[in-house]
Amino acid sequence: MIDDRERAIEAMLFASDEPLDARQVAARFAEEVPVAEIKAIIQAIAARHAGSGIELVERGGHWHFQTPADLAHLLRRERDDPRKLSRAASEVLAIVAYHEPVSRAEIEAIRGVQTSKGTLDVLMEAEWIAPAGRREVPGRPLIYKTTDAFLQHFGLGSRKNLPGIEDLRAAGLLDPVDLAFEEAMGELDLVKDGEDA
Amino acid sequence: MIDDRERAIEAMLFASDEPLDARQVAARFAEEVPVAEIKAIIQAIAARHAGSGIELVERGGHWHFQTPADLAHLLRRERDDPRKLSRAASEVLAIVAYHEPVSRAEIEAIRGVQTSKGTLDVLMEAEWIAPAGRREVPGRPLIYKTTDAFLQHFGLGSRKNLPGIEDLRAAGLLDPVDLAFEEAMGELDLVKDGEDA
Amino acid sequence: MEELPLDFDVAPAAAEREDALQLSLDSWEGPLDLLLTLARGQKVDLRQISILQLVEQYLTFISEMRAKLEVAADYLVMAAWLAYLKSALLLPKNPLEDPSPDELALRLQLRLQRLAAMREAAARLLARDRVGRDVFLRARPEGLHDVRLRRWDASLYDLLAAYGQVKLRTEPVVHMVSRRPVITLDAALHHLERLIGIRLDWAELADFLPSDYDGPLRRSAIASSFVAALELARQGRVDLKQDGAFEPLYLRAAHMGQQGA
Repeated sequence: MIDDRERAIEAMLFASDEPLDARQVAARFAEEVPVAEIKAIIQAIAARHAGSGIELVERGGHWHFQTPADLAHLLRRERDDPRKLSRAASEVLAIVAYHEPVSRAEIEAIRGVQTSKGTLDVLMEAEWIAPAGRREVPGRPLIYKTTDAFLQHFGLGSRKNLPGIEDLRAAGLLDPVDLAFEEAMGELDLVKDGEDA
Repeated sequence: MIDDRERAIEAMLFASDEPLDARQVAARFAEEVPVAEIKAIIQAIAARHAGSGIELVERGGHWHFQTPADLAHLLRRERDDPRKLSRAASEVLAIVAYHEPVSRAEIEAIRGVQTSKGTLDVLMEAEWIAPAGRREVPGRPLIYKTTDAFLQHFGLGSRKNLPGIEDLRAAGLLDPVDLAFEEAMGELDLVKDGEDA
Repeated sequence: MEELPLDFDVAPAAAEREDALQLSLDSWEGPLDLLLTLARGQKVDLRQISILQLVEQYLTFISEMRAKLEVAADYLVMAAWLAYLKSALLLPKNPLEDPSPDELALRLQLRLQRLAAMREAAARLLARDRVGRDVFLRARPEGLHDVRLRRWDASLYDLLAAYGQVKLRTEPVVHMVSRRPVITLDAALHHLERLIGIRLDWAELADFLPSDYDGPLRRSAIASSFVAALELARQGRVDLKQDGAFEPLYLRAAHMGQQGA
């Protein structure tokens, strides 16, 4: 059987919107209660809850209830939310990978278009790129490099395994879209000739 | 020694900012836990806290921790009660609770007075009543019922715990006047017959 | 059912306050509420209430109020109805009257009972241990959180294709125009001049072209030869003739006499 004073103190600590010290608890009682007694009761309450899903903890002489840190994962449910990397982000990532370490201005020079800060943020959030110090030029811009997580995700043992430019050309990845367009138009001309004949 | 699952459930109920039912608790576990097992554990936690300064209570199938009512005098602070209800609002709330689901016209029939729009609004804003579809009669009036938040606020385990609801039902005082009238006339006839005999 | 105490934590019920009756109608939630308050004044169970006495009380009260202030229409409607009920209750019973005054009185009584029941229920409800007044929750719970973890997805192919596009977009552009089989204007001029000397009569332009030209080469040859023919005509070295638009174009060597002009 828990005595009334202990129940009362437990309820006070539970309902309070901020941690309470023994003096504050004592002040809530109509009758005079020695602070030492309050402290002893608080200790008893803490001991009673030890090992349960509720903890009474002291922070600088103030006490409050909380849930144990080891159960935090149950209170914070994480859900995967997979998203396709945007075209712009893919380009920036590729540039960092091929040219690292590289500053944002250099990335923009290579891409030929402005690169929003958000794009770099996304890649850093994905932990595929990371800042790698500053370039010792005027303005000391931040430079970026790829991470081990990047190599892991893309199944690359090391950056050396990135295909070279000639490999990309051979794979058709350097075929300009324009050329393909002209070829298609050429075929169209032949068809017209056939019709004329 | 409290087992891990019990600790986890206790922490969830303690940390949650709204009452949880067994299904919600089960959903937070990575592994499959039968709802029946969760319920049994919750009961065990509630029993463990019984008589302390913190109580685990059930309200409409949802559980939450709160302080015992007998300690109110120690916890109540000089705050104005924001939930002060007008007489009209408290009557409408009682009518919805004891007669639910009930339309506005039915509420007005009992009170003998029009219900101002604001009265229902106040109760809906407090989240104590909510629309519960439409009555399938001409005009298809909206009908209202009470919510879990209502049960929680008024400390009711379920609608069955509404004070005096069984007595009122037994006395026919929750029946519409027309029905009660038919019955009363029937009884009156019997009495008359008896007198005649 | 036992009578429950009126115990509102809301606007005080007018029931116990006889002086309130002298003040205003604002104290009541409509005529039925006023009737119920008056009925409580009889201090008996609503089931034993004297409807006739209640009617008298209501009519007296309303007439007193009317002397002082305007009384809302619904109170007057109730007063009129109760006046009718009163006279019906006092007159000798007419068995053919339907509904009978007793039935009307019973209905009124039933309505009052129901309203009283709800009023008492409201009072008991509000007197319960209420959250924030009698029982308290944790002021600052940690809360349960659902965190959406954004996981970015891209394949190596996406990466390499993106790099390929960057390289292409920014490489110095070198246009490699593929060579097409064409007959240049010079070639066509030379060819026509040569043939004009041989052919004396009108001949179709197409006949001047080598028969083995076909496809794009033939189209090119026609175009060049046409321009060449116009050039020779300008120089006065050939005559051109066409029977109509889109008809074959004929040409022949101009008269030698004009050549020197």
